[in-house]
Amino acid sequence: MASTENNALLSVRDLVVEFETDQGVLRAVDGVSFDIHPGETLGLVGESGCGKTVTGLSMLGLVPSPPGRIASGSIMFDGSDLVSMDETGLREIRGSQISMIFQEPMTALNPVFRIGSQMRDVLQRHQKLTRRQAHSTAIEMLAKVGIPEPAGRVDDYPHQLSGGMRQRVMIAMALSCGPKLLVADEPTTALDVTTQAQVLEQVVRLQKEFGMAMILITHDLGVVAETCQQAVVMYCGRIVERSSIEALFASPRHPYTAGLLASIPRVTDERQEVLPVIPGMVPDLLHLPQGCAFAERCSRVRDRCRQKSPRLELLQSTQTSVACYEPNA
Amino acid sequence: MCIFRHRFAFILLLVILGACSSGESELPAGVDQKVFRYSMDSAPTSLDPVRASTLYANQLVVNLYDTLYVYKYLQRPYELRPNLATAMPEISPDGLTYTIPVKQGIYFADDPAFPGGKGRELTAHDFIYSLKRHFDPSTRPAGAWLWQGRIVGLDEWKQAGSDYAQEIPGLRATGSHVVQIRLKRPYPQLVDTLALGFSGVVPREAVEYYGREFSINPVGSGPFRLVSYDSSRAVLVPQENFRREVVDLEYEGYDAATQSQYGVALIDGRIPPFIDQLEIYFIKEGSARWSSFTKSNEIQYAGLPNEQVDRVLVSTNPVTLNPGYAEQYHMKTALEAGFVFSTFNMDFPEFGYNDDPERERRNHALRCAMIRGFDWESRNDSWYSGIGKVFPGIIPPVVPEYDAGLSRDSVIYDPEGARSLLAANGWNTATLPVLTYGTTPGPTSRLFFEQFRAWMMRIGYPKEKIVLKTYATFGDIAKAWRNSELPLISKGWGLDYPDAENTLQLFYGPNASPGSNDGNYRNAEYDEMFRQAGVMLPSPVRTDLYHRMNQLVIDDCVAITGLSRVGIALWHKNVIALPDRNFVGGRFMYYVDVLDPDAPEVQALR
Amino acid sequence: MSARAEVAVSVGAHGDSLWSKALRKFRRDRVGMWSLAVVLAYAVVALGVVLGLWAGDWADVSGPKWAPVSGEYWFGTNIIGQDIFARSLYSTRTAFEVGLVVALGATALGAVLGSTAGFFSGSWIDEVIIWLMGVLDSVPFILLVAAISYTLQGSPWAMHIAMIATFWIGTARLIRGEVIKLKSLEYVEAAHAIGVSRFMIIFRHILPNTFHILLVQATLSFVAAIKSEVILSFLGLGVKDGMSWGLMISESTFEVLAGFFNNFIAASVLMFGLVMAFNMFSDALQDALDPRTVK
Amino acid sequence: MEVFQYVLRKLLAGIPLVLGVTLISFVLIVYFGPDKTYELLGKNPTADEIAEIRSQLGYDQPFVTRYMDYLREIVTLDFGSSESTDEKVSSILARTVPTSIALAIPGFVLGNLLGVVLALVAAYYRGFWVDKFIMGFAAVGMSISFLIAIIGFQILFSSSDGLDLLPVRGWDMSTPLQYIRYVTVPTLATVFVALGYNTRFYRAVIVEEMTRDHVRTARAFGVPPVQLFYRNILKNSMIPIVTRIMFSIPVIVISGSLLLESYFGIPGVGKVTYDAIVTGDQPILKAVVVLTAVLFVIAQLLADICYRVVDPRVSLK
Repeated sequence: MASTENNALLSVRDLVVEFETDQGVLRAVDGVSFDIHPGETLGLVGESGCGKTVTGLSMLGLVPSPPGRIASGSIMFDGSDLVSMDETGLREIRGSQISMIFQEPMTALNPVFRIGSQMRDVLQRHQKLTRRQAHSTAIEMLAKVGIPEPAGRVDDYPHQLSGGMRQRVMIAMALSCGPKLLVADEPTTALDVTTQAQVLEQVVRLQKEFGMAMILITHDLGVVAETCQQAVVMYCGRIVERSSIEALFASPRHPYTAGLLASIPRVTDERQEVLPVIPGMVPDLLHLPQGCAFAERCSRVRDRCRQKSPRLELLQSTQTSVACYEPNA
Repeated sequence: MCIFRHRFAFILLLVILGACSSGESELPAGVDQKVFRYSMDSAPTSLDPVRASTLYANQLVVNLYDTLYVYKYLQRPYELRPNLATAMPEISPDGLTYTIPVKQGIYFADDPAFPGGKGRELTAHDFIYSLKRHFDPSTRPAGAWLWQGRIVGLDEWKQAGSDYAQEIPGLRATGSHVVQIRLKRPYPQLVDTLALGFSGVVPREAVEYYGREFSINPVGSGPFRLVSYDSSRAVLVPQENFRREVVDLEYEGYDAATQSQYGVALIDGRIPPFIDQLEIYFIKEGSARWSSFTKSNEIQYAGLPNEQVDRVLVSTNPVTLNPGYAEQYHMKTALEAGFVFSTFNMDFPEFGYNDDPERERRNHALRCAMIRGFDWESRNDSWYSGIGKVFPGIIPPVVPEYDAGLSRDSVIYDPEGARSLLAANGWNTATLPVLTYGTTPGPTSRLFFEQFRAWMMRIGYPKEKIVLKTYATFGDIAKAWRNSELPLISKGWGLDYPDAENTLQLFYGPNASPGSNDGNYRNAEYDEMFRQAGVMLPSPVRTDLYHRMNQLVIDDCVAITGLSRVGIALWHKNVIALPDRNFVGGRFMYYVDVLDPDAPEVQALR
Repeated sequence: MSARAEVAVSVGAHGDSLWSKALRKFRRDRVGMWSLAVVLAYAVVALGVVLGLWAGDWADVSGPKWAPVSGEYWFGTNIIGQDIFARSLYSTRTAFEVGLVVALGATALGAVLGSTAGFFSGSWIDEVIIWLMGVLDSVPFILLVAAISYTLQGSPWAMHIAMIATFWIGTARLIRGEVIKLKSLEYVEAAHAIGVSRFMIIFRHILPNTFHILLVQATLSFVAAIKSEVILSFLGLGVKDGMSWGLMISESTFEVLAGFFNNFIAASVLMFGLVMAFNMFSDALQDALDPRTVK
Repeated sequence: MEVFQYVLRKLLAGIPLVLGVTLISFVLIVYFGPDKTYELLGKNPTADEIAEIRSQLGYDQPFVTRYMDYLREIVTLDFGSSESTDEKVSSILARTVPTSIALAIPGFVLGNLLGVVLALVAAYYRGFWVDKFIMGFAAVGMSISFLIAIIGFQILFSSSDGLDLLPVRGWDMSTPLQYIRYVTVPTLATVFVALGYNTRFYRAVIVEEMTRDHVRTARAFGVPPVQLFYRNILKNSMIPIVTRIMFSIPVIVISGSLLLESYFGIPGVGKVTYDAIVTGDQPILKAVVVLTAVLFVIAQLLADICYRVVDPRVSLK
């Protein structure tokens, strides 16, 4: 993607996140760069353990420390670098400028406070509302995310709500201060299928209504296809492919992306074929091979793949960047 | 947050505040009060005279209650004098009838137990009531043995159900202030028993008013009354109704040669008690007592603990204080009225009497060998600073009948002699019988055992044949003694009165278990002599009988004996007193005066 | 945290049994290895006493009273002239005896009763065992020891039995919970289905899978036993015949204020060393056996 | 109403527990317990006197009668009188329990408060040297025997080989100053030893709560640390904390610190209990055991109610 930094809302450059373990330093995110423009939706795709959640947490300075730390790189948001920003500054931004919603609706809310109290808390802190104002805003927000009888529900404890309802509360809370960017980490994974669709729809609708940018972290390419404009595919902490949705689905360049796409079942197919899977295992992050991390599983592996890792480069005459010596045509 | 927790904390706080304010009322400030802070190594259990069986209980009881007779404060050897009685008893020529006139105008302390709260006058009937209580099982008496089978009608009174309304022919008031005691046979020690705490005179009203708790609510006619009492200390103040009697130093037996250094002459002609408050602290650990004592504002009296001897004394023979300490404290060495010893249980066929005469003879050799193998000097050095008095036999040095010329063979450590004696009588590691050694828990008693075992190992006893048996409580080991369950009984005996009869009875056949003859020693010759001596007044003939009995016990190798401990008592220079733990006992506190440490009188004593 | 979970998954990718993994983890734990070495050193001392290699003369009283530290008496002597060094070594044996007996007894009892309760959870058997745990928990520990010591008439095992009678409860609670979790697992249900007896299910199929808990609990009981011994011996409820650090410390209570520290220092330093090493060892063991930690 | 019913139900459910405790304590302490007879006897008793005392003590009664007497004592809360001093057990407890509480409170409060503070610091700096230092200190505290700590502090503060500042032993609450003088050394020993356990415990609880998802959520919404601690960590950790505190209360109130009190000669309920153990004073032992069990039931109840207050997910069923 051509970097037009002047109008990017968030611009991540060469982000490296490391974790200290007894067995050595582990690189969970290695040289990740991408941009998001206002109102845009970016899908962050990969298998579990590929570093997508850590990348998402880095946007809010929430990488658990110790053992983790942002080793290098920058995250420019609205003209300031979140990496070098102090905790107080970050707190001002969290929840008001950038919000995040998490995968586990069952545990993500504080079980010992009423949801109204938790929502009011955010509003009072960031919007400087009075208690009463915050209360009515909270009810409004609950109504917006499609919670029936919001005035009654606001006094419930989290455990009194279903998973889907709780995730809606999370969304309501995340959007209540009108953030410019929403980081959604697998927001629907833990929900059952029908609820998944409803919640996802709600998120997309509200994103449009509020005009936010969104980073959608998911392992589900189907979800990406439905909601995102841009996609970033990660493997072992690195970006292997970055492109627009159309280009990604039409012609995946990286063999890993291609493999991922091939493993999505297509209902349109008349006969149910055996789905192709990517052979082999994800390597141990502590013992990454010298060259391309995907080399062992790649059908088109070459000698130099094993010697030096390919850099992410813009593929000529496309909008797609790919980290592969032998990208698909 | 949990509101209940707050509330609970609040209640706790209230309780604490309540406890704080209910603490001891301090003496009024500004007034120069004289307080004597005494210490003892254990707390008394009961303050009821009928249960004043311990030294500790006695120290308090004799201050709270009065007895007909007391021992003179300063006279040594100890000598009785009338106290509640106006004179020494009038004894009939046959020695069976004692007539004792009681002082008029003696009043019990004021107490709610009395109508109107005012203490009433003490009469002869109170004494009779008090003695009867020893024969009433419901009081759980501990001293009845002193009068059992002695007074006409008293045992029968108990048999008939201890009805206080019933008269006893041998224990009567022949007037409101005259007591008459009639004996079944002469009992020369009777007057001594009337000076014991057991004989303290109690008012019936208080016993009935307080019921069982009379034991902690003493009401007597003694010089002090109790203000507060728990397991850590007792606080007493002078009893308002106590008679005013002038101290006659000469009458009390003052000996300037040995006693002037303590300044007791200062109390001559004055009316005790001189102190405003008496505080008695019960501190078990010698070291804790000691460090409290060496702080100027805490306890003023303490015994010197064994482990401090090297620091405090320059020499132990004679006992001499370090000059720094001598400057600050009075010191007196005191031979205990008692001794420690171990007796074999003759009812154990492995060690004592045996149907097989040959085995009995060998057992005798075994006992004699063990006695020779017992290292009294080491025991003395380890535990009694080397100043205890080791003596042969069972007549301790404190009594007038003590025989200083007696052969010391039985207390001389002779492991070689013991080994050869064993070998000569066919004892070896295989034939030696297992010896169960009973103790109560505690480091000292266990170390006593380890010392004993090590000595026995030196004379050839195998380690595993000396077996330790620990009893959970003193009551449990006492039960084992009383029921003749242990082959060796180690104990200390405190004398009730200064007469060797009190220790000789420990080997008198009819006193066998469950009585005080724990060794179950039965020797017809001994028993006959004991009976003879029992009715005799002190005389050379009686002393001779005593000595012959003593020799029998030594010759029969019945007991490993003995050692009388010597305590080193220290008290602050400004405390004018002659403390005593024997027969005068706690009563000495009646005569204590506490002076300003800077007073010229005190300076003169330094 | 899911970031950690992710990391964990990628690190633990190599399939491995709990035990070999724990062993590997433990070997890498420097503190754990050092503490194990210290514990083993103590064990050697204890074993030497048992074999009669040293400290056989601890009961001898031939030394002078309260001799200071010297070439002859390395730690000095006590009031009756016993060699404190020999006594200290002998006490190591006692510590291991008390620790091992109590740890084995309490863990075994806890395992049996805990797994029984867990397996029959909800039934009266479970109720009875829970009741028993509640009852024993409600009696103050020292009173229970005293009571057992009364009943056993001064038996030298009274202390061990009393400790076992209280220490098993913690183990049993853990095992009960674990067994309730385990018994719903497939292989147990499968065993049920093919008619394996209940007894066999508990002891062959369920208990072995709680072994890592038992191991950690045993180390904790060991330490607790050694520490309790000191206090019980001071109160006169502990070791009867023989010698222990607790007895040495209780002896020292009347010496330290007079400035004789040998008993106190010898016993407390030796005891501290063993307990500290055992605590560290137990910690390292827990870390190594905890499937959640990735360290 | 719900709470009232719950309390009633819980108390009823506590009856088997208390009965169990009475049975165990009866069998162990009373029936096979120490024999007081021989301690009460004089120096030269006769068989008759022994029988009289045994009958006075009720030892000649059959098992069932004696057990029933015990149960009656519990129901009427009248445990009779001490067999040693003849003082009423109720007045002994009334006299000694406040002392024990006053002795235990400073150590208990400080031990827990400091434990929480250290645990927080350790948890906050988890993995850093501060954490390692604190946890190392905790391990030392845990490895030192209470008795050794007591003797050590006594030497340090009270002996002439140490600072010689405070009394060696004893107890006095007549003035706050006296109280502080006497309570300091026992408190220091308690805190030193308890701190190790408390810090470890609270650190584990706090770390557990700190790594919960809702804490991350709260941070993602910009909640500042202090509020994070109160609203997300402390309140959620209250269940284990309340449990720990509640179950310490019976021990403080009734058994006191037997070791502290007997070592320092403090006339609290622990000392009384110890003396009762040593002398086999059954009425006191019976009362102490039962009251501890009853307090445990009550503590359990209070803890449950506190859980309800702290955590809306808990229901009183």
